[in-house]
Amino acid sequence: MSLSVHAVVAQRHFEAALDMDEGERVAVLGHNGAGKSTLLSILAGTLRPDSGRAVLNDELLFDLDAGRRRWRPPHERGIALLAQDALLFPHLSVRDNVAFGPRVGGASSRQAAQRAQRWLDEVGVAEFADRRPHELSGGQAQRVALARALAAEPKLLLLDEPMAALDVSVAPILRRVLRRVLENRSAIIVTHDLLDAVLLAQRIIVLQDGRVAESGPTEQVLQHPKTRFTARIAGLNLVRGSYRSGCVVHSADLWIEGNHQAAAELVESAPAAAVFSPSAVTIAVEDVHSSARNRIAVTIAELEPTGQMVRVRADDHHGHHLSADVTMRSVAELDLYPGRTVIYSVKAASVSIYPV
Amino acid sequence: MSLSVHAVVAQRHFEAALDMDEGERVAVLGHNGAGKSTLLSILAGTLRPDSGRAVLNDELLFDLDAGRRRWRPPHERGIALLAQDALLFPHLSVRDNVAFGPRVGGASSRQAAQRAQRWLDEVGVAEFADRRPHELSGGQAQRVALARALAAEPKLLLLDEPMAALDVSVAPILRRVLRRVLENRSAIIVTHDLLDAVLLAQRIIVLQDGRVAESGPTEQVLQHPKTRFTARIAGLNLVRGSYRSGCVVHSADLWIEGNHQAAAELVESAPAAAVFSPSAVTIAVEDVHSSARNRIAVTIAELEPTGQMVRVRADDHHGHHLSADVTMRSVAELDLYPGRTVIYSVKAASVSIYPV
Amino acid sequence: ASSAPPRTLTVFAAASMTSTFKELGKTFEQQNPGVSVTFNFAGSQALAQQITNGAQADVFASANQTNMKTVTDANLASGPAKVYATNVLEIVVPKGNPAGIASFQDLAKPDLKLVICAASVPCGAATQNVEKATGVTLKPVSEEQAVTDVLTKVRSGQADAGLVYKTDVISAGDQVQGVPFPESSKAVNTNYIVALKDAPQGELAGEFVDLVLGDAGQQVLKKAGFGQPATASAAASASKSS
Amino acid sequence: MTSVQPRVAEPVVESALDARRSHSPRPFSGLPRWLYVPAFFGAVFIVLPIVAMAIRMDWSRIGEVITSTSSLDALVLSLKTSCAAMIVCVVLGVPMAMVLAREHFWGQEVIRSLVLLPLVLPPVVGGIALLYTFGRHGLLAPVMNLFGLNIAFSTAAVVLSQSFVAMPFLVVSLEGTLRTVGQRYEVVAATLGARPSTVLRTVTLPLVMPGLASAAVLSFARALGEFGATLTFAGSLQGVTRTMPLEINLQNTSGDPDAAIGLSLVLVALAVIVTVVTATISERGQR
Amino acid sequence: MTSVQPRVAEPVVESALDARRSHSPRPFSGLPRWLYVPAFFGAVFIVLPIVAMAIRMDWSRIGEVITSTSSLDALVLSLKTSCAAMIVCVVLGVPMAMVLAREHFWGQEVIRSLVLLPLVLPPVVGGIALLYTFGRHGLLAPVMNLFGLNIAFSTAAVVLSQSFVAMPFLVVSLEGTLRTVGQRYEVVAATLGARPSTVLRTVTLPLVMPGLASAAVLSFARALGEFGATLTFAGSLQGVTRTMPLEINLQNTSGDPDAAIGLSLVLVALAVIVTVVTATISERGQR
Ligand SMILES: Nc1ncnc2c1ncn2[C@@H]1O[C@H](COP(=O)(O)OP(=O)(O)OP(=O)(O)O)[C@@H](O)[C@H]1O
Ligand SMILES: Nc1ncnc2c1ncn2[C@@H]1O[C@H](COP(=O)(O)OP(=O)(O)OP(=O)(O)O)[C@@H](O)[C@H]1O
Ligand code: MOO
Ligand SMILES: [Mg+2]
Ligand SMILES: [Mg+2]
Repeated sequence: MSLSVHAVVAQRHFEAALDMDEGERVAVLGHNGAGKSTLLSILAGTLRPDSGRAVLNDELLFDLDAGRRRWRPPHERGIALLAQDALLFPHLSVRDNVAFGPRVGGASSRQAAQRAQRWLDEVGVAEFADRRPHELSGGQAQRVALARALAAEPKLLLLDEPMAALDVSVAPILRRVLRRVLENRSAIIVTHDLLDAVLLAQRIIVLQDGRVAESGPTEQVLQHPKTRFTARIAGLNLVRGSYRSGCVVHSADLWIEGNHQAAAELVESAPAAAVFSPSAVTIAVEDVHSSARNRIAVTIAELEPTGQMVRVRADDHHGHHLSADVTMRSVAELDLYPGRTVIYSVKAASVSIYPV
Repeated sequence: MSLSVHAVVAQRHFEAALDMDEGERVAVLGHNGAGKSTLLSILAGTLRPDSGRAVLNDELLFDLDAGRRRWRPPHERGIALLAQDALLFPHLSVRDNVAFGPRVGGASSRQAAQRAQRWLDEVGVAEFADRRPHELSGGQAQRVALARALAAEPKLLLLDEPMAALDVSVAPILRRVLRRVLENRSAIIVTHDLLDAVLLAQRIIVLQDGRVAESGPTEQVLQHPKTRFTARIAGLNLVRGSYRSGCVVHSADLWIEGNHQAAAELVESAPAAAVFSPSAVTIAVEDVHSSARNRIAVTIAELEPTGQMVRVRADDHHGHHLSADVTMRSVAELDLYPGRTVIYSVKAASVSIYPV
Repeated sequence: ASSAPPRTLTVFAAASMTSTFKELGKTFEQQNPGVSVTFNFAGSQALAQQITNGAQADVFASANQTNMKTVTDANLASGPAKVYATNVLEIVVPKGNPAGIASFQDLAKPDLKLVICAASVPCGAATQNVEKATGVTLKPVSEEQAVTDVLTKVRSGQADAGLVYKTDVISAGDQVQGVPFPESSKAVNTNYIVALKDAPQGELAGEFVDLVLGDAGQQVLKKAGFGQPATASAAASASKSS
Repeated sequence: MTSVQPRVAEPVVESALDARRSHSPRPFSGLPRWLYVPAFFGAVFIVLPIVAMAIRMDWSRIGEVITSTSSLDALVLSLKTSCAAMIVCVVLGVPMAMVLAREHFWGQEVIRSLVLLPLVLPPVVGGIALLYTFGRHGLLAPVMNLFGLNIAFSTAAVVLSQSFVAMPFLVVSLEGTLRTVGQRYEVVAATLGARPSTVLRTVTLPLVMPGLASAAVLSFARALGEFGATLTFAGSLQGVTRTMPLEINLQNTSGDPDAAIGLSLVLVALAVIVTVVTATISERGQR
Repeated sequence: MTSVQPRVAEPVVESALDARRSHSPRPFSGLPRWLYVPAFFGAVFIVLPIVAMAIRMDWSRIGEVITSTSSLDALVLSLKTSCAAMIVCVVLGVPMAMVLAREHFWGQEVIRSLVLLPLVLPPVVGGIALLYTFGRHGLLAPVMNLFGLNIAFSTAAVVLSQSFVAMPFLVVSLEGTLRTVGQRYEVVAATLGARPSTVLRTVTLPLVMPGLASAAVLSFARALGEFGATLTFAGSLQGVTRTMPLEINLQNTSGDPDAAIGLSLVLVALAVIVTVVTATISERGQR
């Protein structure tokens, strides 16, 4: 186990624990005020909890349990924090911002500049190296901030809603960069966006009123949400497999065609996952030819009314629980009942494919 | 014509004009920094443009053209502004906040309290009347701010991303309240969310670099976007008709079943509209029975490749241009070409219905 | 005991008159029931400036002629000013005389922390006169703006010696010691008093001036170390250590 | 610091301030620890002289010193005039602070510097300047004579002197508060139909009240300590113009340093109490 | 205001400031117009005395007054000591401001009030207090004698006096800047691995530099104007301890008010220039 933390901040009604493996990425979801930023502050060392203990890679971060008062200050933790605002140092050039971590880590100014250059290349903003932060757009600034955090070579990277302040049109670029650079890196990502959680993290924890309401592998939490909050934001369908020319192939009789933003990232035969929303699933009782490229035979497990709609949970006989949202009328007209085998059809346009 | 404004703010590269009718609701879309808030500030009177002229209901707001310097201060304009932050006066109770407008408008304190009560009821936060603003959640505060703005009985209501700061789970409630209270009221709504534009406004203007890049009735702008920005955010399909038990009926052979949040708002036989995204449309060459409740026969007008996907634009013979996004492969396999007649099928779960 | 309305006599007097005039003020109040005397003690120059700028005062007692002239020249006096006392310089040293000062010449000792008045204020002018008369050049560490500042620095032990008026040494009591020197007679300072023209209490002002010039006043002044107006030089030579 | 039990490999750093545990979570301060050394010496440099004065005081005489007629007269006069000066500062200074904080006009920086001048001017010079303005032969003398006003060397002159030196304190401090609070609430109030005067009364003033209170107290405290300008412009007449600082100076130079120290300590105590109380109140108000 | 042509029904209000057109769009100020009346009188109250002094000046003598040996000595001494005092204030005051702005400790309000005391203490009292601390028989005399230090009547005493009264200006003003700038950049730097000293040097100080510069200038200006404490603690010897304010007071009390006014105006000009220049620079720096 690589990170283990529990902490109490009485004044903010915060009392949560988290364990996480080396190289693992955890998404933290929760309402406003649930304590997401508080958790990150505690880990970064910018907030000192009333009690608790945290260990990162066998190094004690703090131990405030039972009257002990051991405390490692933020700069000795190797934990970098990227927040909603890029917070680039306004008095330094973009390059010097990124070189900051290496410099204070003891690198020579040449080494630091080289490392800065590498990370600027990595996140795709090398051309702005000589600019001042105020000359960057929000998305560019956020990518520079990411390069700066990575250049410090943190053992753990904390991301606090890194895309919340960005334009709808800019967020996807950063998401793609994040996907690439977070690979095999320990990171905690606070987000309001379930897609980020699915795309960027292997595990999800849901905070509610300062407590961990739910925690587990992304798929499990999304498919078996225990709390109402998770249930409302969750409900995405997820199929893992290997990538083959535009499809995620799980087995000979389960392959899902989809749609991916940057084809370059997907490598033939490499592991990949397909995600789609229950409302994108059309249920048919017989297999027909249509532009809906994915047709999956499933057995209905459960019908759950959700307001106007009914959520149909079904088993695809390959270990997936796939949901579909349909109207009451459809349930009646198609005569859907648990145990019946039907065809889920999903348009490729509604499926996101990404490497895992 | 009820509002007519043109204004230039050289320093911000802003130069835009807008006309709007009494009781009309206009949505303003645009990138960060496009000048949306600048436009609202000019109308509210909190920013004085370098030149320009504005008239609201035959009353001159300002006339700074050709050396004239006529200027009506904010408090004499009857234009209220609701921003992203609720900005409730922290030293006043919720009730006194809402009573503020009536009070300064000359109402007695009893009258003002009554009007405050009415609007608090209207937006559904009457139970918090005696609280202090800091005791409210974001969504509650925003509703109180709305009540406060409405209680001032403005001739024109300006909304600057009223839902941007809200939790995903709270925004729909406010959206519903807004839909109800904005009815027959002149309002300008700045938003990043196309759904808000469609649900709340009859007209859209798109600002780009301080200039009006596009303007017109919502449907027209969405279906024939002239700029790339509009094209990317637009592309929603829209069918108007009258409401009949869960469907929008356009004519005997075009009716669309959908899904609406608050059934109470929809009245049998009243005008309604159905909105759905092109990616929710499945194309079939023959009509089949499935849970996709809406099947519309259309004639393909145009095939436009958009990256990986192809946007199929088609004519439904009832005056609608309906789009569908499908993969290249589907186009090939189904043999789609302009002039061919196909079936668009859309799940009711993917269609939003709302009164117009 | 008097049925007359209470009256207030305002006296502007040089700072060096603080203790004597306070005593005379009490005497005056006893002699004139219903009258209270208030004082504005400050440097004569400041007082003269205040009077010419419109301060409401009945009596002005200046520590030198120059400042009295400022007031009389401005035509603010009710008549000619009169000399009511003279004053001579004396060396002042902290209690115990740690630097062992015995004569004016001792003030030129190296490393001695000596404070005197700046040449442009009256006591400084007097100091310069003595320097000229004795041929001793003083090397002060500070040239203060007022005689009281000199006294304060000596009393607090910051300075080893200072030059102040004899009366200041006496009024400072046992916190300091005086070292008289014969050359002080070379620089006698004359104090003038006058009732002011626009005095709100013109009648009382004259009576107060009379009190100061009269026997009772002169008695108090003499006790404080001032010289008598008529016999100024005699008073100077008669000064004794306190 | 004694019961540290190393349970994992690496050593951990212990903060210098660890001994104290507070209930609310301690936020990041991030100050290098050596910084406390000059900070400590700085505090000592300021506080020690006041302590030294207290030590030097002959405390057995404190009662007598404080209750003598001249001391009491001076104390009462000081309190009265400082209150009056505070009111003058509020009446004239609040509008100035608002204009400086909210308006943008050419030469604003120069005006602000001029308004700040009394802060850096030797008070004696301030007194001379006031004399040349409001004195018998001053610039405004013709106007003032018309109304039969003669304020030099009256209690009014004390109030003017104190207001002159204390004004910048109020303006600077309130301008800061106004800028911090910002205009957003004022904008909202205006768009709700409130006239500027109404906005001022119902929104701006209530919002800046804590800041205004502490700015007013600061100006009161500065007025309480005013010496040079008062001496020059108002003179030193017991009960009329001789405020505490003048009384202290008089006692000090006329041979009763103990009395001077005693009164100084009274002044120090007054200033500390007033500022601490206001700071506490305004801090609480901001929560 | 003359060419208003009513084109629509209702009358429109014309702002008092309309005559001036600036290039950048005018933001909302929302001040009631009557507010300009007290603000104007406030500004007049502060500025008029300085104007009066300038009017009263016999300008034909200005050259002679300024270039006399004693004036030049005083000017040079004032500039030297004020610079030194500014450095002392920066060295001790910056750490104090940081601790007050960034730390949260019990009794902080009291410490802050104490540090602010010289702001409100009559400078003469400050001088007395310094005397009792650093004087020949002061609290620290035993320590100082040990090192052979004797600062009474020396230029060092002037610097101490000036530092004492100027320190709070630096601390208060810099603390405000530090709070405004906030800790967010410092936190980021720390999480990137920067030690507190490094954060201070590479992040905090560069960020607050404009504020620090103007705080330093403020303390310089206050030191320049220091009178009472210097007089009491350091004495008054031409070229050694007689700074400009002492020279001005001496000229004034020894019958050459013209010279006093001339020198006062030099001081005023110095203070205005220095503060305006710094304000302009720091404003530009913030853009
Ligand atoms: N500086 C602070 N002082 C006191 N309480 C705070 C502070 N910051 C946050 N809180 C409180 O702590 C709780 C958790 O806040 P936190 O910022 O961790 O929430 P969050 O989950 O990050 O919310 P968001 O989605 O709005 O960022 C909230 O109740 C909040 O009001
Ligand atoms: N106070 C200001 N001073 C100078 N320029 C400003 C100011 N506020 C905004 N601008 C500039 O004016 C332009 C328009 O800004 P505006 O705030 O109107 O954009 P917006 O469309 O509301 O953006 P957003 O979606 O981020 O709210 C931008 O280039 C912005 O940088
Ligand atoms: O500097 Mo002053 O003249 O003692 O108030
Ligand atoms: Mg947060
Ligand atoms: Mg905006």
